[in-house]
Amino acid sequence: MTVDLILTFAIAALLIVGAIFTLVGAIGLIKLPDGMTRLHAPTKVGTIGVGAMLLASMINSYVYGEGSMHELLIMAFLFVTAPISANFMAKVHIHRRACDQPPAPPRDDTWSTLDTPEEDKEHVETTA
Amino acid sequence: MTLAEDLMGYALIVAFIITAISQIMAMVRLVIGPDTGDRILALDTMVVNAIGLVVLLGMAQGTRIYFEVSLIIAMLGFVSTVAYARFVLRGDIIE
Amino acid sequence: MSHWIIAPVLLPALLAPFIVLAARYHIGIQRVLSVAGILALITVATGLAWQASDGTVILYQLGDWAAPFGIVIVGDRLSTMMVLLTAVLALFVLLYAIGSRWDERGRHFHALFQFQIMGICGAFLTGDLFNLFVFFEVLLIASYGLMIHAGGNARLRAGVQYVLFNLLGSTLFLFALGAIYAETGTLNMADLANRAELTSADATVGIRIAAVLLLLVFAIKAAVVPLHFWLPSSYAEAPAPVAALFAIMTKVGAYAIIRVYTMIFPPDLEATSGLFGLWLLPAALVSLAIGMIGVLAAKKLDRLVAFAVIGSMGMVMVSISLFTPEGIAAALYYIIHSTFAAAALFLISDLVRSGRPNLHLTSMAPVAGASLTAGLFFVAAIAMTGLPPLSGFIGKLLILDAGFASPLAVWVWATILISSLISVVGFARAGSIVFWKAQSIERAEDNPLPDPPSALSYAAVGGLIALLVAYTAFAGQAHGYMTAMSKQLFAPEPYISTVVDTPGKLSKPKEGN
Amino acid sequence: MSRAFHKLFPHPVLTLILTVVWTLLQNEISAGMVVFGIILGVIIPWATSAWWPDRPRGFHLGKMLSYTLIVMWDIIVANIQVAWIVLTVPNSKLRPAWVVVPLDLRQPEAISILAGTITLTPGTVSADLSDAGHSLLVHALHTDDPDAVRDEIKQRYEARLKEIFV
Amino acid sequence: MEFLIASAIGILTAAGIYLVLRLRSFPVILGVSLLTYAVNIFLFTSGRITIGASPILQKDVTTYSDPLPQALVLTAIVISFGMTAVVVMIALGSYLGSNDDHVDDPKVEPSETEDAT
Amino acid sequence: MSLFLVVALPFLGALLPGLMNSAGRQACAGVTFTVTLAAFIGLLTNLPAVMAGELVTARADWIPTLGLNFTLMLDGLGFFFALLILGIGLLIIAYARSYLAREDNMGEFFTYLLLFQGAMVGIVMSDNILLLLIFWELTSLSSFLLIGYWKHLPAGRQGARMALTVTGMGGLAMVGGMLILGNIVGSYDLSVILQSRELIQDSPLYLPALILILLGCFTKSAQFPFHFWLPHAMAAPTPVSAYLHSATMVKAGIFLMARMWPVLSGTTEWFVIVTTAGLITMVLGAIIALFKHDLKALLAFSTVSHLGLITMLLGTGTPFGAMAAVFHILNHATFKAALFMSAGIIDHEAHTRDIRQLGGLRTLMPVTFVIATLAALSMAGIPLLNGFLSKEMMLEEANHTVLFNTPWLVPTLAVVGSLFSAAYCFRLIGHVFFGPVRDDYPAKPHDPPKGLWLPPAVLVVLVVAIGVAPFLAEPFVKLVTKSLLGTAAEVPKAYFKIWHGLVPALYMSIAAVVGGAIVLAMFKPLLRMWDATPRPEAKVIFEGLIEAIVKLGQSIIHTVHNGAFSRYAAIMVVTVIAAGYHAWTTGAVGEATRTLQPAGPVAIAGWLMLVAATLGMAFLHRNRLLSLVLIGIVGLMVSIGFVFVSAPDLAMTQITVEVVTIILMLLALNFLPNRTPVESTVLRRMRDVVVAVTGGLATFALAYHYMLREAVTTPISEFHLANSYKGGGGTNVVNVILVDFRGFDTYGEIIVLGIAALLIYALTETLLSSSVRAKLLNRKPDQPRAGNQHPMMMVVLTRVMMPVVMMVGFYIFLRGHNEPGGGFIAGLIVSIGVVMQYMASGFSWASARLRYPYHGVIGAGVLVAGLTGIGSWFVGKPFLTSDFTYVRIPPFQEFELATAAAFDLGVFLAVVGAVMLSLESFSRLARRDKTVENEHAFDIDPSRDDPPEPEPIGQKGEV
Ligand code: NA
Ligand code: NA
Repeated sequence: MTVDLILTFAIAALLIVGAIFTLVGAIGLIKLPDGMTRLHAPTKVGTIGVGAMLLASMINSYVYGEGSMHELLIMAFLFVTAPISANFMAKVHIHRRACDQPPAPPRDDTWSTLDTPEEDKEHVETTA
Repeated sequence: MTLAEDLMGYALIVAFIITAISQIMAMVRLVIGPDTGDRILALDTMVVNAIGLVVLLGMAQGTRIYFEVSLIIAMLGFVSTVAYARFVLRGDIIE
Repeated sequence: MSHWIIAPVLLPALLAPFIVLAARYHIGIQRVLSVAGILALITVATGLAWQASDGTVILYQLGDWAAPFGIVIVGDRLSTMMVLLTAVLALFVLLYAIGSRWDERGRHFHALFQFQIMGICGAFLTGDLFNLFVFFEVLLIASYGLMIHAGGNARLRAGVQYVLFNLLGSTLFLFALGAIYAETGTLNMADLANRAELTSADATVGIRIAAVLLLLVFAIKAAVVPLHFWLPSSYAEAPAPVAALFAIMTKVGAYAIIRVYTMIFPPDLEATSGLFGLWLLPAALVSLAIGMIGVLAAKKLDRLVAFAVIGSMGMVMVSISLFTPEGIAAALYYIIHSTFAAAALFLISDLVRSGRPNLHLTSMAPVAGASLTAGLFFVAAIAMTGLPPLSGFIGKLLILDAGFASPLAVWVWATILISSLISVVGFARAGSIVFWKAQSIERAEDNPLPDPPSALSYAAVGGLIALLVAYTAFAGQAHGYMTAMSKQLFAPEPYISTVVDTPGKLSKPKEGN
Repeated sequence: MSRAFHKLFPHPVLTLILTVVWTLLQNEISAGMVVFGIILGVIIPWATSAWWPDRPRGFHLGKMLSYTLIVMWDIIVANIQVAWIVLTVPNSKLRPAWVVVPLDLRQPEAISILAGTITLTPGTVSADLSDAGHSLLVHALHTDDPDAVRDEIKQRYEARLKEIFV
Repeated sequence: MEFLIASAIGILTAAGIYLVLRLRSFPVILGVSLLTYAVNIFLFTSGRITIGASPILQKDVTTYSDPLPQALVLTAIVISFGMTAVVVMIALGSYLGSNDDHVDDPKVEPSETEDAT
Repeated sequence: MSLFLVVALPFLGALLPGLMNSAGRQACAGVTFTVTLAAFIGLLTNLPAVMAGELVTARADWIPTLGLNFTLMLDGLGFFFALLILGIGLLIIAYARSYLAREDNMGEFFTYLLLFQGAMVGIVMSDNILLLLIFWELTSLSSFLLIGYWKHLPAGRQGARMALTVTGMGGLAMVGGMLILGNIVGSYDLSVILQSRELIQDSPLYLPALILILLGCFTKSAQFPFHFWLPHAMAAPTPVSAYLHSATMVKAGIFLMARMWPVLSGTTEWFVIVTTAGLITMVLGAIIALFKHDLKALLAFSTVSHLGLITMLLGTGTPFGAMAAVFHILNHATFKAALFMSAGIIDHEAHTRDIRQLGGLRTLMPVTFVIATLAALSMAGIPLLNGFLSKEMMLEEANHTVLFNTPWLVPTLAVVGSLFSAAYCFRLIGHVFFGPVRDDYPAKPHDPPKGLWLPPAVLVVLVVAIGVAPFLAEPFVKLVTKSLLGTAAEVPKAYFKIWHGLVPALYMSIAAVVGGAIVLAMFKPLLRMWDATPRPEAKVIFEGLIEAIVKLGQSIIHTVHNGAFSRYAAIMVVTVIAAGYHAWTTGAVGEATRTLQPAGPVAIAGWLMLVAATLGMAFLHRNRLLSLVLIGIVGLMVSIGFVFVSAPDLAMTQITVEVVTIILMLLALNFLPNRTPVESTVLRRMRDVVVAVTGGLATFALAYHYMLREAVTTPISEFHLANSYKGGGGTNVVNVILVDFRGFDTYGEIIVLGIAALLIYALTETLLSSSVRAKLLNRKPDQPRAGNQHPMMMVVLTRVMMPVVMMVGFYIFLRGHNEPGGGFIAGLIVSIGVVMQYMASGFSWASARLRYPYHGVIGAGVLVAGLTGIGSWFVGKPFLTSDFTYVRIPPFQEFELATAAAFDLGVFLAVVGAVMLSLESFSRLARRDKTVENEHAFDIDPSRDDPPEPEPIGQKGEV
């Protein structure tokens, strides 16, 4: 009984925390000055916000239902995929020159995104 | 118990509202851009937040049948983010 | 349990994937399978038409679920005749496609062809409105594939418009179905007929809008002006055998209008009265006029035929719009005639095309087989323009006769007769340029004589013409049957009770109603 | 024997992951479900093994678990930090920086985990790999000392990963 | 709630129609997609709106949302997916052949017919 | 001989000449002659019955429901015309055998001729006016072929089309007239109609019927103002002119007027219209004929004039007029056919028909001279020849006819017409045969072989015989007149005599002949006046009119069908809205019966985003990638909305379809321009906005209307909810509907998907085998490209994720029957898993490792679904009947085995196959020439390029 009570409080807390993190992620998305910095807020803060909500839901299912760990799977998905998404978006920024030019790598020639293959170097603007 | 439940109910409403506001803010970023990368990021954020919304809905309605929806959004949101990014990077998303 | 009534759908539906699976690299096997399938279909369809000819309503409850809960297939005089018509047309078109080697000019012709037949047969047989939508989509998407078969810029561009227009049409269909379900809570046509009568007189808007949207959907398919714009380019640009097969597609729209507006929303239904009396007949008359003026104005032979199709659909729709037993019987007679005539004309224009770089209405040196082609064109043109002695004339007489009772009789008669004249002038003009004037042109030395079309091609066209002649000779029997069919349509109670009262799995008669 | 085993279980870890996923999906732990999960865990990697040709040779599962715990803790801390930066540091005071991390790791799987870890933890996002894979480009949201960030990454995560992937 | 849904249908339709009336295949196809959304929602609403009552049978539950429109919409979604794929492909084929993605036919007069004399 | 056979013989015989073309010209002509002779004899066998006043009939049902039957009858009138048709036909066939040149296709000619002959015989023997119409139009068609017989000559083609157009028009008008007549009387049988004089003439529809029928008659018989086509039909070979345009076809109109005379004549309308048209035609034709230099043109206009004469006689509505008409028909047929054949002989021998190049042929062609002169004098109305007799009767009748209350009008015009008629006859004789022999004939003229002069000679014998002994023709003419008059009137008592005494008609006749001679004497100055007079050239006007109509038609058609899809779509939208609005305003709206549900903040926020994204699409659509992102949002929001309104299956389907669609769109956008330029004017955009907003309001209103009201009765889904578990074995009712209650829809749906994929594949193949292939191979990217095509981290993640995704797919598939999910969603999920692999490692690498024949997968899926459905046949149940059972196999828990699952497996396979085949096709288009097939899954692999060194560098901390 008390465990359930505590867990219910925990659910409420997790919901609020998750929501706040989500909001902070969104604020960062609006507020931060350029593409690369904006990338930090939602990919991390936002993800953890949803993670907290998922946790709340999981606990909720144990308190009010049969209980399930499905949410773990979703969380796993989110956490595994978030870095790759972030990586791709960073590559987009680098490729579109939407951020400061990164310093050259110490041992290699350049960063892979900037290493356009020879046959792709020229392009034509298709006139619509 | 009722206090806790009430609290949870309020928390749920607050979470709903905050997540909705976050969505709208992300939508604003999506529209103003300025670069494609920002838009993809905004979309990705919205997808992740959408999972939160579905989870909250499931809690609010006391049902678990929305779990697969969240799972699929999580899986496929990633694929579409990658697809958009690949398009900007290479034009051809399957090469 | 007899399963024959579903064979027209299942036979092609199983044959097509089998062709894709087993014979996708062997055109010879594909041809044999395809022709065999159509021959089997003709046999089955003949049997079904025979079975339905005495007024029997053949009911097939898919999944053993009774209507309106499950989907039913219903064969009555009308639907079995349309299936038979489809099958017979398909045979000649297929033979032509093989004879002219059109089927080799792209991939998956035969599979798409079979799927197309499946869609058309399904649309004729289904007793469920949403299922009708599904079959519309099947026949449409197969038609997209067939229409752009063999590619080419003009064809693809026309294809884009064709597909887009039909996507809008499909969207409208879904709006109509949503309205139908929202208003009546059912999708089965027979059940709908019962429920449409439940509408209270002080809340008719819902059912009226549903009915009118549905009518517009079918009017698009039937190419009624101003919803006909999809037709000219797509039929003109489609490969000839495909365009010939498409001759039946506009009839699907006509069929659906006949079915729905005699059974579900009959002319005497209070709730939907005055819905389209004001504009459907005028629209049909304008279609007729536009089609025949298009025949006169066309600058290409294939486009000329496409406009003739619009005109002939105008004729059909004029007759349907009368919504009298005589009008529907005349329309049904005309439907068969115009299907064969249009198909023959499309194939003939391809015969012409085989000796020329294009189908512009200009004279080019005659080629081998030109006089035979000219003869076929002459006969088909007579049929299409409604000159005696072929079925077109009889159809015209029937429609004029039926139109006598209409309040717009003067308009009906004037439009039919004048547009008939215009089309005569148009066809005479085109034939004169393409066939006669060509006689005065010498073939250039460096321009070798192309091979004449194959005997199979001619046989296919000749077969269609022979059908027209036979249809004329047996016009009495045919029209007698159409009259019986029309009677059955205007007295739909046996149809409705067969569909709704036959029990199925977990349901007793009348349960749930 | 070993070759037959490898043929049957091309990726034992993957089989394990799949079995766990299956159990999570089913939301109940019964013998039947686990057996079914294992069957799927064998069949699916086997059916798709052509797409994962060079599986990592050595892998310390235990060390991986402890690494995971560390990272999870870091994630929580990192998020509070970033949230704080977002909410309190004005844009004019924000000092984002590129950090170049030279890599000692060689296995693709290891590098990927490192990159993922970097993204999920304090104020950093792994942005790109150099054209021969010797360096990782990392973006830091707010730092005065990029070198410190680099050293932190190498000590805290890369070193551990080198132990996991032998 | 009903107002929100109905107005969403209306706005999707309006935007869809506007895009369908554009001149290039790409926006037109997107317009058709928007119309598809609109009609799918419309079709869905033909079973009326029920919140928190999925059509999954459960013990002791008597209220369910209407499952039939859901099944219909599902079919419609799948079909329009196939249609979209097809129209995208045909539009692409048309563009590749002519380097022109106009939906309308080019304004070149087809060669004149000759005098029928 | 049965009337059927008489009519059928020419039609059946028409096959023979065409088939015997290779047997030679003689055979062709011979068989044609034989066939005609057989019909002729067959006709004569009915003579006794006809003479006895019997009505010979033959009847066979054709379309009894319409009242169109093969009903033939033969009375005196019909016999008379049939005799002319077949008798003159025999002569024409003999003549044509000699006339046609070696290079002319004889078989074709005689085929057309026999068709025409059969149609004519059909007209005069029809006892059913619809049947008559058919034969009527057949004469137009066969004459079209005959006039255009020399296809290489523009004049032939033009003349043929003009004749077809004018007579076709008349024919169509007559269709209308006949149908009205039939509807007045209640029967299309002529014998019935002929008994219904009062009924018809009292009907309010009498006038329209009369006008329409007369239109048919006048066009066919070249009556003013439709006379202009006949001279141009002279482009036909002379036998055709002689046959069609003197003896037969042009008489069809006359025949019909005669046939309908008992029921249509006798009214003021009939009298005024018919008499006036006839008079004008008679005078005008005669005047024009005088000034024609072409022999055949002269004869053609003389024919016009004489047909006018006959028409005028029929128009008077008196029995005497009718009898005179019959007599003149007979006489005109004899002398005019003889004249045409003579003209043909002259053309054939002198190689010209131009009167100005002729003259003096009297001595060179004596036989022709005698024939032509006798015939022409008869036409001029010279006594002792048959033309004189009927012309006298005409003048007599004219004398008694008062038109427009002006007693002198008809007689005066009749004399003027006769005067000019005499004048051109004299001109023909004088200018062709008399005068000096010339030395500049195009060819040396001499009398033709027997084959050419014998047929006209036979006719001239008749001309003289009747002229000298009119009593020979009298019984026959009276017999015909009797049947013409029917019960309407008695045959007049008048006797056929050369000398009637000094009656006014005689003075008029003398005046005409003398006047004609005087006019010819003044021919040169008159010709100068004629040439100086501006007058409309009918052909130019007609051609101009047709061209104008064609141009008008083209401008209508090409303006309306301008190929602008955007306009077509706008018209469609407006039409739908208008029709819907009409339905709305004419119906009763009714009370709202449902209460509204509250909308929470989340719903409003979701609505806001959906609306923002939707409007964003409209405003920002020019940036195509952005619009794709926005439509992603729309899809996401709609999916969330579906969750919100309790439709998890829909939400899942929507989101998966969304992702695959976006992938497809991105694949396509790779080739398409990335931006849409601004092209339409502000005005146009405003128009589009108006249309769009109206459409939006309409759908809003519609949706709102239905949502606020209940259905008229319980929806059928009650049954589905109640029986889903009991009868379908599943708790997810949506899924049970999809795979069981309405499995047939789903079956169609996967076929749609399968076809879509096949189509995409087929088009790809077509494109790659066309010129597009080279373009694609050398394509330059349309945007800057980044390096690193296959990023390592993505590949690594995919290798773990893809199996997991597949497992999730499998899970979704299995549970679909009871929980949200099912074969379709599972198929899409698995496809997306594979696509992830393709996106990560590239198409060529991934498909080289694991190549599924996706065609086969589609085929298998559709077949599995279909065969599952057929499976139920073996237990005697209909297609797609489901069954299920619960099975227990340790260590598994009890689980359900349902046939619906097998069906769902088919769905799954079809979906996977379709999606993958489509994506594969798109990817194949993107292969460029310079694309190197990647050997490795990812570009940068430190472990491969730079194997770990034995001594790790820079190692710190714990190891
Ligand atoms: Na980080
Ligand atoms: Na592009």
